[in-house]
Amino acid sequence: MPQYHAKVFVTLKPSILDPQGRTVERALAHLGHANVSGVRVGKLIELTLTGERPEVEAQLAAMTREVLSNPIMEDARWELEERPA
Amino acid sequence: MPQYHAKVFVTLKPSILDPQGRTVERALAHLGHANVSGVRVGKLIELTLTGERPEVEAQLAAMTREVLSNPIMEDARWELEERPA
Amino acid sequence: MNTAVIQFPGSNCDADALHAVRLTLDPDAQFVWHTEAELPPGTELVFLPGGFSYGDHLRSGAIAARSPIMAAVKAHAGRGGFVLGVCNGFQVLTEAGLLPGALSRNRDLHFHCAPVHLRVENAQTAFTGAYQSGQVLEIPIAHGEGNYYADPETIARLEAEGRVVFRYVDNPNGSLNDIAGIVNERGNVLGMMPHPERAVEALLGSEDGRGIFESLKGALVQ
Amino acid sequence: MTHTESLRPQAATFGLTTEEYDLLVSRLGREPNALEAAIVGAMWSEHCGYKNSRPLFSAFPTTGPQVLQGPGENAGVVDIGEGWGVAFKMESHNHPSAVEPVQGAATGVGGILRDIFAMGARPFAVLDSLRFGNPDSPRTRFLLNGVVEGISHYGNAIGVPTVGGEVTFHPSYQENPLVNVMALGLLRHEDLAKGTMGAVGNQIVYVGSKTGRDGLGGAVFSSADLSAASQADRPAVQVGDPFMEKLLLEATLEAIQAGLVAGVQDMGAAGLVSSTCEMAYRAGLGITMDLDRVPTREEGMVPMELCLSESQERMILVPMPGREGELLDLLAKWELDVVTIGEVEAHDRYRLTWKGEVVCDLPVALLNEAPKYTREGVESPDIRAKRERDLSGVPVPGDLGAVLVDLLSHPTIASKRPIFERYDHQVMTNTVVVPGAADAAVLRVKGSRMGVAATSDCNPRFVYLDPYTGAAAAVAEAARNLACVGATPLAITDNLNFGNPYEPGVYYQLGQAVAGIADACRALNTPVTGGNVSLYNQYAEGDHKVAIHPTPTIGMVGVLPDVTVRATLDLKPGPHTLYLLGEHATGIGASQYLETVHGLEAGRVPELDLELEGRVIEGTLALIRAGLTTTAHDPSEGGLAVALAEMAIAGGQGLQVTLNVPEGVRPDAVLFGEAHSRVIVAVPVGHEEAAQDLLGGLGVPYAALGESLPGSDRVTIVLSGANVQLSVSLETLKAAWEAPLREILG
Ligand SMILES: Nc1ncnc2c1ncn2[C@@H]1O[C@H](COP(=O)(O)OP(=O)(O)O)[C@@H](O)[C@H]1O
Ligand SMILES: [Mg+2]
Repeated sequence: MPQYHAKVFVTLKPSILDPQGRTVERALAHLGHANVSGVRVGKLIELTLTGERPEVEAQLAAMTREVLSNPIMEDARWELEERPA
Repeated sequence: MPQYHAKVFVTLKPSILDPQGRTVERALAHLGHANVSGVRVGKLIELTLTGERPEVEAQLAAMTREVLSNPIMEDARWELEERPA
Repeated sequence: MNTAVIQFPGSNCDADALHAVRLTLDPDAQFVWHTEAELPPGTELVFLPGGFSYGDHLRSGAIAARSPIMAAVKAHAGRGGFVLGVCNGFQVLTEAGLLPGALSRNRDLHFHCAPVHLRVENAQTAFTGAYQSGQVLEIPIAHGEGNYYADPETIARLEAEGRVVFRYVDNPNGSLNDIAGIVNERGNVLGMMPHPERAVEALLGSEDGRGIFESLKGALVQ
Repeated sequence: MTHTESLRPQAATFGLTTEEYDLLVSRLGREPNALEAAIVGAMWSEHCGYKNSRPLFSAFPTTGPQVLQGPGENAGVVDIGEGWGVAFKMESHNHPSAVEPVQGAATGVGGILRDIFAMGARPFAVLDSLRFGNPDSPRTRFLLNGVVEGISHYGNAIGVPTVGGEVTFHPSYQENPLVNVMALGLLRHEDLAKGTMGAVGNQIVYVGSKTGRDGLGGAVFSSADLSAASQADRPAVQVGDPFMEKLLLEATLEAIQAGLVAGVQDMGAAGLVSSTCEMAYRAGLGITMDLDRVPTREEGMVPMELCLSESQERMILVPMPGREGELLDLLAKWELDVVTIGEVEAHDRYRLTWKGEVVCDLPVALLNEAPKYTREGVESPDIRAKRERDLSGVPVPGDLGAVLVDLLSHPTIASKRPIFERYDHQVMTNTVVVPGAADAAVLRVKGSRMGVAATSDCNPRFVYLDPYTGAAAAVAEAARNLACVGATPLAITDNLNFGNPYEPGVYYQLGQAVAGIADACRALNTPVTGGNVSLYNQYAEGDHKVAIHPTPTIGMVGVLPDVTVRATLDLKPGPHTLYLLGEHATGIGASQYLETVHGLEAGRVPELDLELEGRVIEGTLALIRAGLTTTAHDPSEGGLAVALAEMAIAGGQGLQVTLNVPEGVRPDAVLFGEAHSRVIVAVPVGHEEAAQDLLGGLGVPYAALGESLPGSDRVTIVLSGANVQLSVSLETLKAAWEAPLREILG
């Protein structure tokens, strides 16, 4: 069966304060990177799925929505790529 | 001055244990996603930089190495994209 | 009141919860393992304790909320049975959809363990009948992700319906409207970040958490 | 097995000197292969083999009616009564924390907790003793924040409260921070487990996480100087997983309590090899293990990696014969990787097979009997000169109130709340005395009236200027801190953090410190039940070696017969008379005051009279147990004035005392000198006579100092005879004391 490599990107919704991003931004400013703004910290989840493309896509969508992200606060998108066996 | 939107992807080096990934993988298996393997959890850091491309690129490379990732344990790569003002 | 304390593999306040419940409310309270599909017959109160229920690396409570026992807990709540979620238990309740909103990282990104002051905002619930409205309690917190968030409509509704049960006097984590604990619409599910089970014995510094268990003693499953 | 090619030229890569290599060949009667040489190198490293320190340890008292388990096992165990025992041990994670503070400190917590539950004890408290360099430097901020995050991450997640510790700052730790973690566990006597292979025919079971390449060579790494070169070729960092550890903890304790386990040990430094060969040695038997069965996380791992990997959260269990199936079923329920990897046999060899071939065949004894070195110790003339320095020319500052404020705001003295608030110190609902409230933490034992108290202490400046007295003083301070909460001191564990023992100056410090600990433990009836050694804590700056201040951290455990009868350091409501038990300080030598205010690290360490110490401890306990005081605090860094200020701040009320300055004594010595064997207590007004009778009867020297002032917000100290008075508002003192660590931690 084919294998797929998936990347799921989970980011906080724009309306939600991101204390981690703010901390990084402050640290960067301290180090002289004054031209940096809008820092946001999200998650990158990588995983491998075995199966046929349509099923795998549906599964990934469901997993992302139900487990890998919390739709109340987070946005998520994903990429899927077939993996050479 | 032009603005650039950067995405920095930080992932644990392959030989480093990833407890988060391991837990997520187990949990997914419990939830019936038995065809999922190799789960790794990394970071996605988004930020905006103002400046000319060559300087911004050099700065981003330095920031990534020195602040945004810990080269002892993590690999990092980045993408830069000019942002319509 | 027949009480079941749910145990996830990474629960770490499970024994504390059982100890406090046995002391105040139900000498026969029992643990129930997360892989069980049913609660013990006759269960009146389900206690979801604090801890790091399932490793919780991804998001607090996310994985526990999808464990087999949670289906039974939802059914129990649907029948009007009492559910008390403390700290990680609160996070599990929001992840499971039994309470609205979400808990994110503390504003300063740090874990905080300290006694805090809580104001009882609604003394009319089954969990707070033993308190006076406006009473200030001292109960410890111990969490890194207790920053309560919900969209503005949800917050407005919680406020309008008196469902904000406990409010911090000095907000330690950035929670919207200083929210420390909320109930569901029906009033039978309470989630709170502070740990009442750590405040039931004078030896440990405060007995202010006892009221929650004493309130439940008098309450009847609706 | 034969192997002919000599690896002598590469001896150093295995962590062996050429002399040690030759010794190995002669003991073995042949050349070792590379795997064998690496295994021997790891087992003979300081970390596993204690080759430079063990010969000194014979001085330690290790027995007593309270000792259930002395040194030699994963942790010591003391009897606290009613069938309960407390397992406790301290361990360092200095080098890993210097490289990656978060994971270094986190895995330090994980490692010491495994030592505790391997004894069959449920971990119930952690203490952390931390030393950092210059508080203003970015590196210190980075390390301190990382270490605190690592400890809180691991301890909070697994649900063991972090209830105490110390944090001090001194430039000697700039490159080599110290992270010493102590853990305590509670057990019923009958559940005491041992790290043994048991008997011939027993199975050897691997349980826990899979083995990866992480921390490879950690044992060798932590025994080598940190140099610029080793910074570059860093070994992979070990990452801890508290969730896995929690499963391992519950599974191990359940198995021990069900009587399914004949022997158990965690895999710590030098991983699989050190745990299994120590267990074989204790049983006096040989073993054979099949490396192909070791669960691996990565492809293509070779025997050297399988043997020496320091992947975390792994244990070796030896099932009770005939109950293997039950044990495997129990472990499977916890979803742990479980594999039988070998068997105990009737010979004396440590045999490993891989792909059907024997790849290691060494005598078990050879591995466990590292060569022992007794070196020549010589005191550094520089340090002697500092100690002998004449301090009579040091001026007495005009504004002693300002000095008090200055001292309170030194990060070593300042409030540690910003740190311990990040630790869950209440989980398990046993913490009766929380961090910051007293000189030691107190935990109740559910189901009994008893309490357990614990503390960790060391004043490295004392040890630096006078290693014998300084180390003895660390033991004395620990015992006194326990007495200040109402606990009878029982036993210690030590963590000896030093520089390179091959340097005569360092070896001198080590030898003197061990002798000081031994004598103090004998005098105070607190035997040594275990310990840990961390050497080579030094850094090369050009040709110049910068060693840390010698730091023998003492972890001590005590028992309160009745946990409701105890004391804390805060002044209580209502008027009280303040007493000092012991004698006033007469000098400023070796004090924090001398360093902070006058920039001098010099002078004689105050003399330690262990007999007087014993009486002060006895007097303190007698007052607390007679109900004559619920307040006790011992002056340490910053002396009497700082101790009084801390009591006032904690109680939220003022005080006024009058100190008699004896002829020829400097007023700043009485205020800020750091004499040992002193405790301040507060006796409710009206009970003075009873208190004085009690102290007099025990022969404890004491002086009435003055009174607490419940309504007042000032701390006033009058020095009679010197015509000096200082009076500072509580608000000023509090602000100075609370700010520094908040700033450093950001
Ligand atoms: N790293 C730490 N972790 C937890 N508690 C700490 C830490 N450092 C200090 N504390 C607590 O802060 C209080 C004051 O510590 P310290 O100034 O070292 O006291 P002392 O000089 O009496 O030993 C104690 O209760 C101690 O346990
Ligand atoms: Mg003290």
